[in-house]
Amino acid sequence: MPSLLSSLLPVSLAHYLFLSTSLFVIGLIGLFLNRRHVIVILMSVELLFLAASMNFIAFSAALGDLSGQVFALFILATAAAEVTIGLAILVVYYRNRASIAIHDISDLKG
Amino acid sequence: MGVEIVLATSALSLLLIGLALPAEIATRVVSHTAVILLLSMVAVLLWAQGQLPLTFTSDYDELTSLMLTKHFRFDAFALYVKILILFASACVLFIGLGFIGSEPMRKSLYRFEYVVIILFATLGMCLMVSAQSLLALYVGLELQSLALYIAAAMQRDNLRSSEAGLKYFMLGALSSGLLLFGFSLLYGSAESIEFAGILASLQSPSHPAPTMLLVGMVLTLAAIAFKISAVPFHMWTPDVYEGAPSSIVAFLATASKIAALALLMRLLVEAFLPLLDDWRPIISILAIASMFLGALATIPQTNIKRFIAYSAIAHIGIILIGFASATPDSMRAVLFYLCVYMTMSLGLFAFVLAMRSSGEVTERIQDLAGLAHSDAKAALALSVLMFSMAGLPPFVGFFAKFYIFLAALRTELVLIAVCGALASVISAFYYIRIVKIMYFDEAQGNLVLQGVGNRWILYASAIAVVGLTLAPSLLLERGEQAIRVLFAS
Amino acid sequence: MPFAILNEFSPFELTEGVIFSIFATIIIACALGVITVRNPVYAVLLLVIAFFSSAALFVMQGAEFLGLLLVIVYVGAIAVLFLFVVMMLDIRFVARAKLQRKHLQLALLVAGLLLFELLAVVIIDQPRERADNKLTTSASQVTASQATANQVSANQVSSSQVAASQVAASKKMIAKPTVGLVKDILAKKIREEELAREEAAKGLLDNTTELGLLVYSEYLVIFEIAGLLLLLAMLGAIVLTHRKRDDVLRQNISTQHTRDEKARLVDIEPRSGV
Amino acid sequence: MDNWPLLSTIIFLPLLGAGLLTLIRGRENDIALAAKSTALWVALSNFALTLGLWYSFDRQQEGFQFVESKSWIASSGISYSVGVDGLSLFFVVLASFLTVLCILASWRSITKRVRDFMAAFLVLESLSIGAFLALDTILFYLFFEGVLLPMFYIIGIWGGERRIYAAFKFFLYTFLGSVLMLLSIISLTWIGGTTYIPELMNTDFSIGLQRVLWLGFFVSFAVKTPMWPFHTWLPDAHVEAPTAGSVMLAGLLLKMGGYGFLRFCLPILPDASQFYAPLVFSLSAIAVVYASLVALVQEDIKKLIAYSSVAHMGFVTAGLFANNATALSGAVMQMISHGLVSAALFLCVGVLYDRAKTREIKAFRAIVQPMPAYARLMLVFTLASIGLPGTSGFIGEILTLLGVFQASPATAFALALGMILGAGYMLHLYRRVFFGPPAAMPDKLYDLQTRENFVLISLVLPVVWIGLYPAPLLNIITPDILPIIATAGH
Amino acid sequence: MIVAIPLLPLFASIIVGLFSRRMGAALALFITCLFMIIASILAISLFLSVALRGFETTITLAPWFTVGNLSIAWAMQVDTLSSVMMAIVCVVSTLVHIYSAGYMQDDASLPRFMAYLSLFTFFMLALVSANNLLQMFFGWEGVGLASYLLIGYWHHKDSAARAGVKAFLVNRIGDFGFVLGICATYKMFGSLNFSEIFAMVPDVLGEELVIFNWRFEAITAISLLLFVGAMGKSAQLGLHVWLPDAMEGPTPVSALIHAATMVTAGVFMLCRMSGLFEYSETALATITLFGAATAFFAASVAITQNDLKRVIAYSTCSQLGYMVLAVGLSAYSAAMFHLTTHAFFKALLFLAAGSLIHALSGEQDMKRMGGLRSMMPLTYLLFWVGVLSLAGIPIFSGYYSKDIILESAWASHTIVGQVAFLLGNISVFLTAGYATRMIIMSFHWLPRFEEKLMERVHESPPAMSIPLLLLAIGAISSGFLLKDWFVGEGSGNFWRASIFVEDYHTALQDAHHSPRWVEVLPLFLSVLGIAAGFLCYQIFTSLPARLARILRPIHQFLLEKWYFDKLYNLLFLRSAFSLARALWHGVDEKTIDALGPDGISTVARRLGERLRIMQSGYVYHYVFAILIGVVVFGAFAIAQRL
Repeated sequence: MPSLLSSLLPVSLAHYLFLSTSLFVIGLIGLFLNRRHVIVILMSVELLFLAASMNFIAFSAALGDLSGQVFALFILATAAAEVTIGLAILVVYYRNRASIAIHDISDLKG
Repeated sequence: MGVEIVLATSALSLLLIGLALPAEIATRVVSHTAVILLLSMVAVLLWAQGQLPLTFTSDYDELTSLMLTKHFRFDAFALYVKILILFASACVLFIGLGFIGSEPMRKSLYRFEYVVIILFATLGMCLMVSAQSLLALYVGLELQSLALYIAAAMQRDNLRSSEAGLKYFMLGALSSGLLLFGFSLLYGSAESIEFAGILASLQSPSHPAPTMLLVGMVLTLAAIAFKISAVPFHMWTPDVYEGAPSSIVAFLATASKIAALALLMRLLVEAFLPLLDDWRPIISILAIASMFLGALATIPQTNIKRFIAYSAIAHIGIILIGFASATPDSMRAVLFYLCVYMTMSLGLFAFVLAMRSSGEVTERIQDLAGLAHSDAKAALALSVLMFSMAGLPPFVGFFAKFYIFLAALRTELVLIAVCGALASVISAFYYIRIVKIMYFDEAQGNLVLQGVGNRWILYASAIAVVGLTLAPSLLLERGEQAIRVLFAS
Repeated sequence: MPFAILNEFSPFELTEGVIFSIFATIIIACALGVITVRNPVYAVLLLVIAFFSSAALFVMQGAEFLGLLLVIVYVGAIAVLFLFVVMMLDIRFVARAKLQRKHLQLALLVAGLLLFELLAVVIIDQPRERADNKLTTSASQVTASQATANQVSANQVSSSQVAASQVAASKKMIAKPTVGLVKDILAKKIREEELAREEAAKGLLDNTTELGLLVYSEYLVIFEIAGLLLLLAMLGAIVLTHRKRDDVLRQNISTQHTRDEKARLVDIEPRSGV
Repeated sequence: MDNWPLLSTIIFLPLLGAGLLTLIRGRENDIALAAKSTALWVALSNFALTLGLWYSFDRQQEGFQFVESKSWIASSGISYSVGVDGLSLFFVVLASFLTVLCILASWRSITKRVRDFMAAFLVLESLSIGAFLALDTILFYLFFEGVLLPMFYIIGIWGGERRIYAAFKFFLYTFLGSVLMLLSIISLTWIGGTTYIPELMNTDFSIGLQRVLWLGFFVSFAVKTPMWPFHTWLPDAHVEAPTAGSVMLAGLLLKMGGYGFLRFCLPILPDASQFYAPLVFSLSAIAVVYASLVALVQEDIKKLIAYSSVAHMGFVTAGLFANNATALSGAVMQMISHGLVSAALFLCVGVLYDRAKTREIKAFRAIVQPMPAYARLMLVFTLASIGLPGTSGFIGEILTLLGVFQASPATAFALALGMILGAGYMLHLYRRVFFGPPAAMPDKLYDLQTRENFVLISLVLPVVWIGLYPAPLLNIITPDILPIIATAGH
Repeated sequence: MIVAIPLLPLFASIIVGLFSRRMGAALALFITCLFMIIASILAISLFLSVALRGFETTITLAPWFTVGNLSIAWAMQVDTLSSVMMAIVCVVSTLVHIYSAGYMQDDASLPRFMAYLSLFTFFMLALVSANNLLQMFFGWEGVGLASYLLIGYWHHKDSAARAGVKAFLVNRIGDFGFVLGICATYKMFGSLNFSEIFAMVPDVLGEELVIFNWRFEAITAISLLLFVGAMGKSAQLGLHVWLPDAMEGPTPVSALIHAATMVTAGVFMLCRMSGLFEYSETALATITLFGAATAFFAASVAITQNDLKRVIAYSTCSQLGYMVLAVGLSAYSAAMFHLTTHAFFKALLFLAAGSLIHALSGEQDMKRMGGLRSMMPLTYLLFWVGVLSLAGIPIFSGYYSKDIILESAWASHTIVGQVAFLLGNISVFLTAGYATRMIIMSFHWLPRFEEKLMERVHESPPAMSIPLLLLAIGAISSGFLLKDWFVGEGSGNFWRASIFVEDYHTALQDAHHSPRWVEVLPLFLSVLGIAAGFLCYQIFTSLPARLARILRPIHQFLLEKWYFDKLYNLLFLRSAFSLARALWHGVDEKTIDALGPDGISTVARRLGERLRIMQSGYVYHYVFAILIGVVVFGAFAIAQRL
């Protein structure tokens, strides 16, 4: 217990890296493992972006250089743009296919 | 910086003009102005290339010049690639107009936003190419990708187009997620988001590059490999190429690929050159895998667009050989290859976009049967393109491959060169199979080429392919300056 | 006495560690929840919680502007957008397709490998990391007892050093006489900028103003491009999804204004209709 | 008129002719006739030019003559340089001569798309002549590869039933070989520093490097010659190609393989050629015996002659690597004589095919009754193919045998054995087709027309003339062989 | 003038050959016979000037080609050997030309036949007068070609066409040895001209020749190779199978080519190359053995044959055996002497048989002849001259030339010589036997052919009987006339340099004073043979049938020509064809094509198909691929660092 605790404190860069990496991996698994519908994919993409920006903030704090935070800011902006486009395409796809289950998206193959 | 500013303002103003004009003539007007604008920019840049070296004398005050030079570099290399991109998008718009006007596409595609989106994509590419920092690169890449996601799904009433758009979006988002995470690791270990900063941290003799930087680099390479559709990140290409509207596919296959490759070149040379023996094996594996998978998977294809997708993967394999040898003349060979590949693809797409069998837009290769009887000139032009794509000597495609192999052999990468040679034999098979269908088979369908513009582009590219063998030097010199600047930094 | 070690660390670090671990667990749990829960609405809600806690972490690290931005933009806009789409597309609760055992194992294996690789970055570099931290960054890293405030200031110090050196670099460029009206307005603005920079250099400004300073000086061009990006997103959404529904009565403001009242007056006998 | 670029005109005149053909307008059969006559005129003038070249070729001067050199891609030092010497002169003359004959031979047998056919032939001629005259490795590769295209079209469009399979097999087989050669050429030019062949000839490369480069060249030229294991494309290509196509295939394309050995492997990589000589000897020995045996049991005349070509080229490859003057000049003579003789044999088969629309030996018997003149000419060519003294075949074979015996008697034995088997299958063929009790042959077997007669007699004359008096050819070839022997000797 | 000798027949053949269609038979006959008569007059005068005045010269007509150190020219070497041969060839050829006028006058394409005859004569003269091995080889193959054309002249007869091909191929096997011999000489001596070769022989004596890494003594190897060539041409044992089948051709052809000239070319070459053969004992021994064996074999087979021309053919083969035997014993002049006499009486026999067959309008089987003694007395008488000369009865030429060979066999005092002497004498007996059997079966007894042929049987016309008479005179007189020149005391200065005999090979000189019984034995045996012939076929006609039944295996063995034909068919023809089919289908299609082009293309096609299916269309497969890519490359990068 004490060694665990001592490793917990103080909160250094490594902790944040652990967190963001695990978030990143969870996002990837979300993309890959689910068999349900596309929304989950969009959300896991959001998780990826979140992990990346968290990583940037952690490094920016560790290095004391603001450009990391600026980068995180722009990630936020592009993520927003990306989600709108994603959802727009999803809506169009839904109108054509009336279902967004992953399993149905396989017309184009071979 | 001029190009980007002009592009941005013109895109926005065209958007407004499109809204103002009545619907029927809006698209045609917007599209023609866009084409003229792009071509004039290409002319200016070509003239400017003559005036090099382009010293950026800052007649602005120091703050704005700081603003501009911190994240972007407008050197000869960026200029060379921009000329290609602008020319490609101009041609795509020109040959695409007829296509989006024809029947099934007219309802959803024939609108002025189509042109604006393509302009936005071109702007993204120009930014991407002249980026000097990770952030600029990312934003440019995102701008271009988003525009292309929209364009891919633009044919709203067609299920295949929306499925292509959806797939492209999902995988594109994943790749930009990878890219971002890679950039964060790069930033973390190199303490700076400029390529120069990364290079400086790598050159500092204190310790070998931290693994964080390596993994960051790997993730970035993976993302860019996705963009240029190298194996194993290529899976999206065949589906998107088949699903998306053909004019957009033309844009994807030429301009976007050139921009992504230029980006990879700048990244590898300006940022990661000291890590050469780390990324060379990765690029070589990518190259060999792409060559063979691309070549083999093209054989059973029956849809012309899917055929182009897989053969593009094979070409990427060959181009990556140039990257693997990573010497100034190999990069010059890559630039030359890009230029030649662009002309050939534009000619090919001009043909594909104009393919109509009994009025209907068709993508079946078998419809080409007996074209030599019905339309001898077009058949001849297409077979010239096919032979040049296969790399047969009397055409410029051969010289492109020749320089790549020359560079590879000069850096003792004999294995890859041999693989390249074998893959180009396999690829020769399906290229001449198309010639066989045109010349040897009896005519079944009544294939007709619609649109005079497309026919002119087809002939122009065929003549260019033949003409360039006589004087490839005029392309090579221009490439020379671009590379010297790139490696100088 | 398990808690004996507690007194080694200053109370401040203690609280920081506790807060971090709380939020970290929340984020991981919510993330896992997002990808596993069946009902999409729950997934969106879990996503929102994850964003909230990561915003908190951001603030803890001194990037409070971004933290708040995260809350507003992500939670406010994007999560709502998700909910909106989820509702609109009335997604039936498709039973999760039974995952074959083989697929699951394969996926977990790949995920584990990937996790290990990315974490390896931290493990392998850890010793070197600590070593060169000592060398490069300022003393603040060493004494664990520094308060968050001065950690923030540490950021400013180093960033201001960076900013200062850039300004100095730009000074070397020959300041040509500005030509024309636009130029001297700009010149005035630049003098204000220099004033702001001196304060930033002294590390007095808070995170938001510092960020603002930086964004509007070095990253201005990228900022505009981001603007274009959002415009493009909007354009895309319209192009893809907008449908002209003619069964809906629409206001046409311009015709409304230009209507001249006189021509419209019609006197109607009762019960006779026009 | 020494400043007139004679060689470039010889190369590009047919190309110009082909271009001219596309301008012809008018009704279907007018175009056909106009195309045929223009093609014939272009070919004849080109043939005259090559004769002029031969006439003004001065024997004393060693090395390359009529050299023209213009820089083409300055940055990588590639130049358009062409030149002729004793070795390549006769192949050029052969090329233009055979083109004239092909155009005449396919005057009536080709009916569909005549204009494209003539254009393809003129392009084929110009590319093959270019290959023989190129002095720049890249230019050589350009022409060497370029020849594949017109041939692919010729086999593919005007060929027999399995023409597509044969066209593909021919194209890809040769392309694979020559792509590996490209790699060797690239490393050769890069290490040697120049792409100009004469300079490459006197730069010496390390033994290890030579052996690797040599293999690249060997694969390509072995496929093209064809040497034993790489020969399976030849019978298919010949059976499916139209008559004129087989003539050009046998007359020209096979010579490029041998010429390639002569121009690249022997002078530039002499030690490697010495090192691999035993390998080439054994392959040639197998080729001669194997091909002659297989030819014995063929049912299709054209396939039989195709296998006989493999046997004859076995002589050539053995001669080339025997590294003495007699063998090398014998090999060159054998190539020239094989060019003439197999072209004649294919024309004869074409004559039969035009009449009876089949090439099965079983279908013909006692042809000598209805077609005595044809029987006589065919007899001369059969004897030339066997290498009977007094015909060009003999000169090639005896010189090669004399030379090869000095290098390796064992191979000479196999080659001599090939002479017996050669006589075996050719006379076996001749007897089954021409002799035997008179059968009720289809009446359409009328004797030779004036045009066919002219074509075949214009082939008989050189065959017999070279047989009786080869000195004018040998006096030109031998001086240029001595340097090759010299480089190998030191 | 000398050059005209070979060129005259060439011009005749070209003129007649080119215009054979438009020219009538008479004109063709006239031109060819006239040219041949002039040529033979010139040849005889040349022979006389060479023999009497010792005239010798070498005329080079035109250079053929020069490559490196090898320079070959068209030339005529005139010395005793070549002039003798030229004389024989011209004389016999002229007579055959004249004879053909009568024999072939009802043949449709006579001009073609005459052209071929003249062409043959030209090639023979070119061969004989060559001063280098290559021109000799030119004549050698030319003669082979002419014999192929003439044997297969009646190409509507399938057996004739096949016989022509067979003749050419077996000759070609002989040429295989000859060519390799030429190559070996070129390798050893650096030149192919006889004068240079014979000059350099002493300093090449010890040299070795390595073939298939076996070491051979150079001179022996060359001699044996050249001898293989001679075997092929002179139908020695092993390569003789073509001679009997060559009888398919018209009889004048058999007379000219398969009796007098072509078959003797081999013997001529051996004599010409005596300068080389003398230095190799083993070669001479083998030659003797082969000669003796051939003589015995041919004689034994001839007894059982029923076809008139085949009997004569085998007798030629046997006499050739004698000549080769003589060469083996380095009694070259004896061989030449027998060659000359044999030319006369064998041509006589053939032409007589020809007029017989002509009279019976094509009937060649002796069993269906008989009783012609009274109908064709002149032919019967001339036939006897031939038979007696063949059997070697004193005043006839055969006796002188054959006896000197047997005596030199005895005088050589070597084991090989003794064996040759023994076999030679047995063959003398057999020869006499089959000769008499032949004459009796065809002329004596009662006519066994159909009636309707009876009235058409008539004495041959003058065009045919005049040559017969001339040949008969030659057959009788050539013996004692030429004895002194060829083998007598005068032979030294007669042959001068054209034949080289090692001084320790004294077989020929000792032959003159060999013991009495050795000279008498052959005469005794031939008389005995003739008596046996009469006994078996004239008096006790049933005896041969009973003998055949008692010695059934031997008789069958001889009837089947020692099973050579069956053996060759099985050993070479069948195996060659089956091997060829195996190679074609087995190797070409099944292995090379299957592994090579077709194999690779099917593999590529299958791979392509499998890759196409991998593109499943499901997004999670794509994501999985990307993950795999990232993981692999990540591991790769990290591995570098560990």
